[in-house]
Amino acid sequence: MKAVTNERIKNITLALLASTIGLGLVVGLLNAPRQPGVAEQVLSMQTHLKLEQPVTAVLLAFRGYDTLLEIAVLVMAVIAVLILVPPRKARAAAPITAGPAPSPLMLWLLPRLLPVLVLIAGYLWWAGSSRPGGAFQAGTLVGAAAVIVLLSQQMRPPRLGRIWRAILVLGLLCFLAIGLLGLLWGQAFLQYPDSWAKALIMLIELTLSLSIGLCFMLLVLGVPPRRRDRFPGERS
Amino acid sequence: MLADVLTLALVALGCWFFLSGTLGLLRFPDVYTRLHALTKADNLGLGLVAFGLLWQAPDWPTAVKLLLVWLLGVLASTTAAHMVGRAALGAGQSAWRAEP
Amino acid sequence: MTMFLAAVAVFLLLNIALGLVRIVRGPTMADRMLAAQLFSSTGIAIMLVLSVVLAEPAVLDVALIFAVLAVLATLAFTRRLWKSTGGR
Amino acid sequence: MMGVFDVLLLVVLIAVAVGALHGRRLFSSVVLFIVFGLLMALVWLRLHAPDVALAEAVVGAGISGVLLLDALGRLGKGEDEGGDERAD
Amino acid sequence: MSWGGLAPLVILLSSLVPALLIFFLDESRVRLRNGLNLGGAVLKVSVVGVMLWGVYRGWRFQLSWELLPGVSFLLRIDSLSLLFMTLSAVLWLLTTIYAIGYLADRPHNRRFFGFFCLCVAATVGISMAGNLFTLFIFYELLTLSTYPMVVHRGDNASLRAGAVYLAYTLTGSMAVLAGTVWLYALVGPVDFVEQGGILVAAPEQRASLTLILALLIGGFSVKAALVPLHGWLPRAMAAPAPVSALLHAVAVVKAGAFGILRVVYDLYGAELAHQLGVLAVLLAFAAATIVYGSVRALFQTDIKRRLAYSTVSQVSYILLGTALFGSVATVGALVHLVHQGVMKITMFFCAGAVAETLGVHRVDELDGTGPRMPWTMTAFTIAALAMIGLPPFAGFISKWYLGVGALEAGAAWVVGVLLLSSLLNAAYFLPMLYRAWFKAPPAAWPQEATTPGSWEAPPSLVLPPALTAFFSLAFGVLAGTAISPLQWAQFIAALEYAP
Amino acid sequence: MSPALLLPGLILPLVAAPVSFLLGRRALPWLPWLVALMVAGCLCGLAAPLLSEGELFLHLGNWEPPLGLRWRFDGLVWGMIAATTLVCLAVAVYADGYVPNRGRRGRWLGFWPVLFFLWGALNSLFLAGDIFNIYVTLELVSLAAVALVTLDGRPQALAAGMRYLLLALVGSLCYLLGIALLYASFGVLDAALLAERLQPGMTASLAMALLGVGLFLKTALFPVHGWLPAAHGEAPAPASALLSSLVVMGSLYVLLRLWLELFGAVLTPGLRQFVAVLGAAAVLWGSWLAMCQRRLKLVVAYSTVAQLGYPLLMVPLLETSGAAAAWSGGFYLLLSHALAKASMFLVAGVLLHAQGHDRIFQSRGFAGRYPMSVFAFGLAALTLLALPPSGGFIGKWLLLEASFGSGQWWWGLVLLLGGLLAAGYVFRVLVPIFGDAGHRHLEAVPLRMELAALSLAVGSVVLGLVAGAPVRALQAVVLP
Repeated sequence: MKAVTNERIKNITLALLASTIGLGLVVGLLNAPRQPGVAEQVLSMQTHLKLEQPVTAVLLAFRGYDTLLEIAVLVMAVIAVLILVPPRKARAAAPITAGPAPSPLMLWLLPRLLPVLVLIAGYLWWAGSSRPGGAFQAGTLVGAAAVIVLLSQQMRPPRLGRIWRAILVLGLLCFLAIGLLGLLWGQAFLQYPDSWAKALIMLIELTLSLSIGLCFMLLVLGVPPRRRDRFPGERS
Repeated sequence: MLADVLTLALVALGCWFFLSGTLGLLRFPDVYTRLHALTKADNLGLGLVAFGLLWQAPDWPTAVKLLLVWLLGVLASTTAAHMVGRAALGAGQSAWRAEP
Repeated sequence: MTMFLAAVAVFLLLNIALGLVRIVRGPTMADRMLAAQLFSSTGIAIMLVLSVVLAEPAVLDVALIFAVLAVLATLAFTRRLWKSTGGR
Repeated sequence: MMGVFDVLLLVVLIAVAVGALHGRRLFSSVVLFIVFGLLMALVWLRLHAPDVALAEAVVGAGISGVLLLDALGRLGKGEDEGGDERAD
Repeated sequence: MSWGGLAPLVILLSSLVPALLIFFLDESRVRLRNGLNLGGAVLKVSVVGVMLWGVYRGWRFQLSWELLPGVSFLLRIDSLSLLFMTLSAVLWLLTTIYAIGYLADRPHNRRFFGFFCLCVAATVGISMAGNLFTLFIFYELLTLSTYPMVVHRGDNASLRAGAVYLAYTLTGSMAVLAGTVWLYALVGPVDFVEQGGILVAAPEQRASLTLILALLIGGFSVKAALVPLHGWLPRAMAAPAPVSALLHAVAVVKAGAFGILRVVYDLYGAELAHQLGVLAVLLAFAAATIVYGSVRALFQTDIKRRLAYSTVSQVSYILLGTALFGSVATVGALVHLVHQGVMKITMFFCAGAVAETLGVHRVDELDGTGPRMPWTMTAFTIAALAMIGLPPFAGFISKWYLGVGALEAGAAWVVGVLLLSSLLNAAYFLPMLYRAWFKAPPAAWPQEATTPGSWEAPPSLVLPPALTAFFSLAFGVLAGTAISPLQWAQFIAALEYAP
Repeated sequence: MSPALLLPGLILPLVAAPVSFLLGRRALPWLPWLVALMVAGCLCGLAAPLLSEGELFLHLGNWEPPLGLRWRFDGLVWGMIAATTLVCLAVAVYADGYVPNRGRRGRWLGFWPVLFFLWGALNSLFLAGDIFNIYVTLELVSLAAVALVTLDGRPQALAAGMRYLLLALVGSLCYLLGIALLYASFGVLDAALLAERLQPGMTASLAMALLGVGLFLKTALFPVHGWLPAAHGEAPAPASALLSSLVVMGSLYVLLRLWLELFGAVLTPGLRQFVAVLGAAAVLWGSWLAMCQRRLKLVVAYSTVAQLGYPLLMVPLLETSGAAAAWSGGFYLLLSHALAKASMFLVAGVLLHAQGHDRIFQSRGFAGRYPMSVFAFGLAALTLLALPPSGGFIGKWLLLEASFGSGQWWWGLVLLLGGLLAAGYVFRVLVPIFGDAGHRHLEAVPLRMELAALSLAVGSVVLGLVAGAPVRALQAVVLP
């Protein structure tokens, strides 16, 4: 009984706190002085890059380093999951085997749905340079496709061998490598040579899509089991 | 002009199907009947809306996309309905019968 | 025309609001999943309408993605959740 | 008319959010959360942010719903407390 | 770096390096350890000898290292440094010899001797410190390095004593630190120079300067065991005898007293310190401590505790001399710094030897120890007589100068305090001597360690007290000669009070 | 070639993280050394230009702010990165010898990628000149930190990690709201530009409060310190060392820099006193709690709570004549604390490794068997006690000087009292471990673990011995 009361008090306190912050934000924003943002500048500079889509220009060029770190966050999250859920536990917890036979309709649909999914993902990747879309959306779609396959086919996720691990970090490494190459070409870190800018950005986006897709797949499905209960890369 | 009339008519019809689907979902007594109301309604509803809007499409890629959306919607909805129904059956949920 | 389509969007949204009752009342998980399925279709329809109203082609991409992924939640539901609980 | 749409959208959005937070049944909350993703995508579209709407679509429809359903399955909880089969 | 800068470094390293080596040496390497220890001690004494000669010839020894903008680590040798440094270097050598004999075949010697060396490094560092900042650094090092020695035995009494010791000394250190930083913030970096480094005291700074002086003296008084800050000293008797010797005679209490000397004479200058009025308070406390310590000593039955309270009383003679404004009193204070060291260390050596050989710990067990251990008890007797202040021993010289200085400073009542204290000294030392020499020995000693045939403690326990007893006598008899501590003290006092 | 082009070398650990993930065990012996050497090389190369120019900037991708991001590099950043590098290298060397809960080696291999991510994220955090970029780096740091807490998978560790994750997320959210508010009002995210444009007022105050709450949470400053002891105490020792020295240092650095550089005008004298009161409360309360603990790791963790309070004391002093001393003193304390605290946690790990638990009153004889570790602990403790000749002493001296020099002597009292309390809990630990071992069995510990702990402790003392140049470099930073 007392615990319930405490819980309620806690809830009320939290609610009060949240509403205070919310109210404060409203008041703050109402009183906020307005100064022009950088939108105009973005629009004026992006033509330089031959990227018609301002969001992509911001994400991959102007604030590319932010994006790079976000990818690192994603990879870090997957590693955290690998640490948190050791493969043996994941296997025990994942109710993948057994169960009723899958619906024949689904079995008919999925092989036909997958190419569409991949096609749409590719479209989003390609669209990124000229209209809304880009690596993140495409990658997530790839991840979703993988999840669909694994769920419907009663498959376990692939063993996280060297190739899969390489794909997982491919986007990050590629981004870093291109960033550092910019340095070698006598320009700044993360700077793309003018004529190559679009191609390089597309390349980065492609690798990022793959990595993001794999990341999301792993985050959703937990950890793929390996032959032995070991962290990837360990040799005894 | 004809296009606009077509759009108006088809979309309005689509709306009607959506409404009936929703009402069916609310009013029908068990999973299987609701399934029936729902999928019929929203496949048709979505299809009619998509076809209605087809006449407003500025270029052919947009039109293709509209059709693709409808196609995928139908497939997804149908498969999902089948899966849910199968699962409900597999789980042994009894069907509703009219009271004698 | 825009006015009409906007009204259609409002109407469809009202449909969703109405359908929320089913999610609240259940009674089984399948019912709730069905309601979600309906919302997904309705939402896609709203997006199609909006793509014309807002004259923004990218809206169709969003609708496309919802359409292609609509099956995913149901799939997860039947493959992972329903089975593990025996439908209860 | 779009003003009505916006207001309605916000009302439904808040209702869904409150429902998801305060629902007694975990499963209803999950379903409401999926619906919330859909509505949120609509909000982004209305705010002329198709990029964010796209991201919301892929994450909301593709990832988070499956994630939550899967988690629920692993918890072994489906129709939790009070799920009456024949309520109506 | 010139040769002049190298010498202070060598002095410091001659105990720091052995300390570090000993820590990482295996416990069983007894001979190497002792060799390192003695080697360091001998090296230090010889370098000090060279320095004495050098300073006499007018060489300058200085080493400075800027640690912070405006704050330097400064080692500098002046006449006052040399006085304290010579004392600690010589007594360290003797204590080392004594400790090696005393602690042979006991556990944890590696740790003991390591910290022992560190402790001496800190002490010579204090003597060489050229400014308050440096003094504080070594003062803290001393606190830390003596703690493990106080708790060396590891029993509950030692641990409790250690906790009390830390609580007292760290609090004192914090007071010193506060005073130091405040002074730096107020007047900037000041080095120690004769007649005081703070040249001008603006009127609005006087209040702050008074408070700073009070903080500094208060902080240093903790180690100098001024009543009411003396509580740690009697408790610290739980430590082994060489540690007591070190605490009481060479390092800790002396460091406190030396700190006060430095602050009063070389930082503020006697005149400014006198004007600020802090010295009058110090004088009152010192006088009270002298009487209080003696009275408490009178009622102790344990030998070491009696000696401890005697230290409380005797160290305050130094503070008394410092608190009196006048060159004669200063001479008394300075010379007592040395005299008290040699006298008190003798007594602790002897007490330790008696306890070690015969198991005698209490005053009433001393009966007949004189004939049983004649060398030891002769040394003890000489030191006790010197403590009482009988001519021609060293103690008499100190008391004489203090008394004259008091009269010169116009504080005649201090002479009364001195006389009272001497009477009390006699009252608690003479019965011990009487018991030792004129009472019949008991049938069996409490815990006789040696074989019945041997008549004395081992040579390493006898030689050091014999030497220090000799010093106690010689410093009194030869006070007029050029090399006596008295001459040295007069030389320093002349510098401090030069017009 | 501009010297600023060496700056990207400082985030090489971000490259090493995926590489170590790919290579696994085979990378362990050489990768940390290689990365540390390269970072150190860049730091050396940057030292001379830094001394001559004072501040270096690098525009990432060659885009000028407000459009692009830029890095700022000054003496303070140099020091932070140097300390981070030292700690990370030592911990990497140490961790190779440290195997917790035998049989869980597989999970343990995840440590190295996390270490490199943390390392790179911190370096990036110190360099960042853009408040959103700081947010992203903070996220990476927090995520890595949570992974470190849960590394050995015990239920208590998982619970502590979950709590930490939630609070870190709340903190991030507050921070994000704060910068959203700032961006909405002033239209820039670059810290230097923002400092020019920012006008005191309702918005600025609210943003400051939000940033403050978020970073207080992440740093575990009083009164929101509750999560820290559990998280740092339950993590495996090398992880605790990273968490307690670097992770909290990172967010405290951001807090101080952002607050002081952006909101100098918003921070009224009364508010500044209030912040310092919180710092003082952290010092006193944290030290007191440290004195009440029975496990070594908890003692050390609570002492972190206490030590993090000191740098806050600089806030009111920056408005006085002692500004330079307070600034350099606070940050010097933070730097030396990082080295010392890491060393102490590493020693705690040696203790755990040797006897299987870290209850301090059942640790007799540890000193006899592991003198080098105990020596390291003692050296590191000097910084906590602020005794000479440690880096902590120098930092405290400077803060004391500022406090007495400016007439705000009460902060000086807090500093002194904090030192005394620290002596209380340090000696409470040291006394039992010097006791006699009896016939207790102690496991052998790889030498490299002891050496790693010792080298960090020596580092914290060296900071005290060669304080002149670093302090001058810190004071050369343009004061807010």
